[in-house]
Amino acid sequence: MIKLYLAEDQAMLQSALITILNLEEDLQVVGSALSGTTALNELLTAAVDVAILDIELPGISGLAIADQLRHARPDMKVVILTTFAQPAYFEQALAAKVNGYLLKDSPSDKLIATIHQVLEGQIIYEPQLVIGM
Amino acid sequence: RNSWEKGKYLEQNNARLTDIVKRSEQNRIARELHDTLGQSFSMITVKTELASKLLAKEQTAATQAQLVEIEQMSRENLQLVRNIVRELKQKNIAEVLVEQVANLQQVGIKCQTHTEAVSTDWPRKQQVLFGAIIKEAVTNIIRHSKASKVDMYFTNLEDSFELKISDNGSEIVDNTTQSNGIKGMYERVAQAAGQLTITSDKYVTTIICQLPMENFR
Amino acid sequence: RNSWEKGKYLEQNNARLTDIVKRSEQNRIARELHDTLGQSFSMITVKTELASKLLAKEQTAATQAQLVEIEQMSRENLQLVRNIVRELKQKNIAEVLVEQVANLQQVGIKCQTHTEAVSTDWPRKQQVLFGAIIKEAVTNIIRHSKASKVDMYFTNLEDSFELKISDNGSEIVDNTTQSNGIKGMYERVAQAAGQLTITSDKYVTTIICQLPMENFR
Ligand SMILES: Nc1ncnc2c1ncn2[C@@H]1O[C@H](COP(=O)(O)OP(=O)(O)OP(=O)(O)O)[C@@H](O)[C@H]1O
Ligand SMILES: Nc1ncnc2c1ncn2[C@@H]1O[C@H](COP(=O)(O)OP(=O)(O)OP(=O)(O)O)[C@@H](O)[C@H]1O
Ligand SMILES: [K+]
Ligand SMILES: [Mg+2]
Ligand SMILES: [Mg+2]
Ligand SMILES: [Mg+2]
Repeated sequence: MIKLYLAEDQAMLQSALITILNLEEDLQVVGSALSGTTALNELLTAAVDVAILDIELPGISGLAIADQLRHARPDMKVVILTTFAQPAYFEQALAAKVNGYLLKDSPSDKLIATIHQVLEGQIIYEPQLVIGM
Repeated sequence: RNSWEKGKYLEQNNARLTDIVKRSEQNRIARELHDTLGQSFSMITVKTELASKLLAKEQTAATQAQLVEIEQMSRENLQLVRNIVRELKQKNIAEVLVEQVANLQQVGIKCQTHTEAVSTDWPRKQQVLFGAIIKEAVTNIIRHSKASKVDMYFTNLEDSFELKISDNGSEIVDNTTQSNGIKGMYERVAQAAGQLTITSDKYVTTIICQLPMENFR
Repeated sequence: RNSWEKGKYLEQNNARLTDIVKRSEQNRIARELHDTLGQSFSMITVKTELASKLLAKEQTAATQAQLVEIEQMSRENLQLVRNIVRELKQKNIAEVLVEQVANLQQVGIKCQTHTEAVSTDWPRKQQVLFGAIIKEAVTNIIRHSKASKVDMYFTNLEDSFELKISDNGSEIVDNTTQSNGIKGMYERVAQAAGQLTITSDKYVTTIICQLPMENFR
């Protein structure tokens, strides 16, 4: 069973994503947070394979969390979800060496595939987000 | 760098800043679209996918629950689009003047504006309110004043903007009528922490409106 | 009406029109939001309702079909919001100059603009392209030119707008390199039906770009 953690501050989106992911037989969301601060606190010690993080979160941004996890939890994979392509975000995502970088409205099968791929060591960046603008 | 160059440099920089301030409105719209509509379309997309998956697993009640939420969200967003559109469509002073000066001309009333250009740099919020006041004042002048000429003055005061509208009509403003036009003006100006004064005799009627400057966000 | 009055009247009207033209962009966005996003939210609302009803009647396949369409519509609309936001965020000449003049200053290159103010009335599309050219030209000047001074000239021609950028660097533009900066400039200017000319010797390098005026829609 792959253990997932989800940080997303829109409660409705969070619960929809959790349900979608839990419908998969090999995936289980073992924790979630509505704020960046809580997410970072829990992720520092949680038994989680892949952390799925929104960028704009209250407290601390998903990208800043990713940057800290890279040192504190090198074993954990990080997938960033975002609504909009922003060059500054893209650069930060690169700098934080996140494993995946996807649009929130990517088909959920894409998110599910990405979870598996990052666990195999692949780096998955949504092409639309790479262009920059 | 000599002083001429420095002066020139500052001047160029100021002009640029003014131009950028004018665009801050556009950035505000971008941010709002981004924060509201962008978010909700992501949400609707994900929730619809979820509904599909739940349906495929024959979880009918859960599917129904998602559909109800999607519908409600979509309805709220339509309202949001309407609000944004309405805001975008509010007229600034120049736009109101084009309309209202034409209306005055049609009934043979001359209109002269004085230092109208200073008003183009006034913030959007103030321009929208001044525009509404011009519209109501001109409507009143056409309907009630018997004037042949209107003058409008635009002035930057210490920490407020001033609009003065004078007509040379022989009719006198009747403050006792319970009509909505002037009452509405007073209310909106008060809401914006501004001041409205109307003076009227059988030679001239003058409306003076001052609205406080505000810092841009 | 005497001629002074007429002259004054025309002048006021022109100033107003300029101001309105600046806002035409905003109206275009309002129209687009209303016509496209407004429509599709209505549609999503109706289709979601329909899906609910179909589901209540246990027409699973038909429900599924509605859901697929709603999802697709929502995704397309998000793309639209993205495009509008991107467009709103494109920088005009004044904004690019603030950045690029600062970049030049940091490496000790003086920059002087000439009649920059005329460019503030240029239409948005042209400003965005001129802005991109200024950005690439300044980047090149900093990286390659060995210049100590840059001059930029903004001119209204008969039926086009002109930007001229001169640097006093001793390096010469190498047209044989297959780099993307200058190639990209030529391509984008050609797409806009404009003209780009680069002349370079060991005293001065000059880029002249002319873009046609266009009627506003
Ligand atoms: N410029 C003016 N010159 C002379 N009288 C005026 C002028 N403006 C307003 N009035 C008088 O003041 C009254 C109140 O104006 P107000 O705008 O409040 O109401 P209204 O124009 O009659 O109706 P509405 O509610 O449609 O605006 C008018 O009925 C008219 O008698
Ligand atoms: N202002 C300048 N003065 C002198 N040489 C220049 C100037 N601008 C460009 N060049 C020369 O022209 C070449 C082509 O410029 P171009 O912008 O196309 O490519 P680049 O700057 O090398 O790379 P990039 O694709 O990142 O822009 C440069 O490599 C440089 O040799
Ligand atoms: K040169
Ligand atoms: Mg968020
Ligand atoms: Mg009235
Ligand atoms: Mg270059």
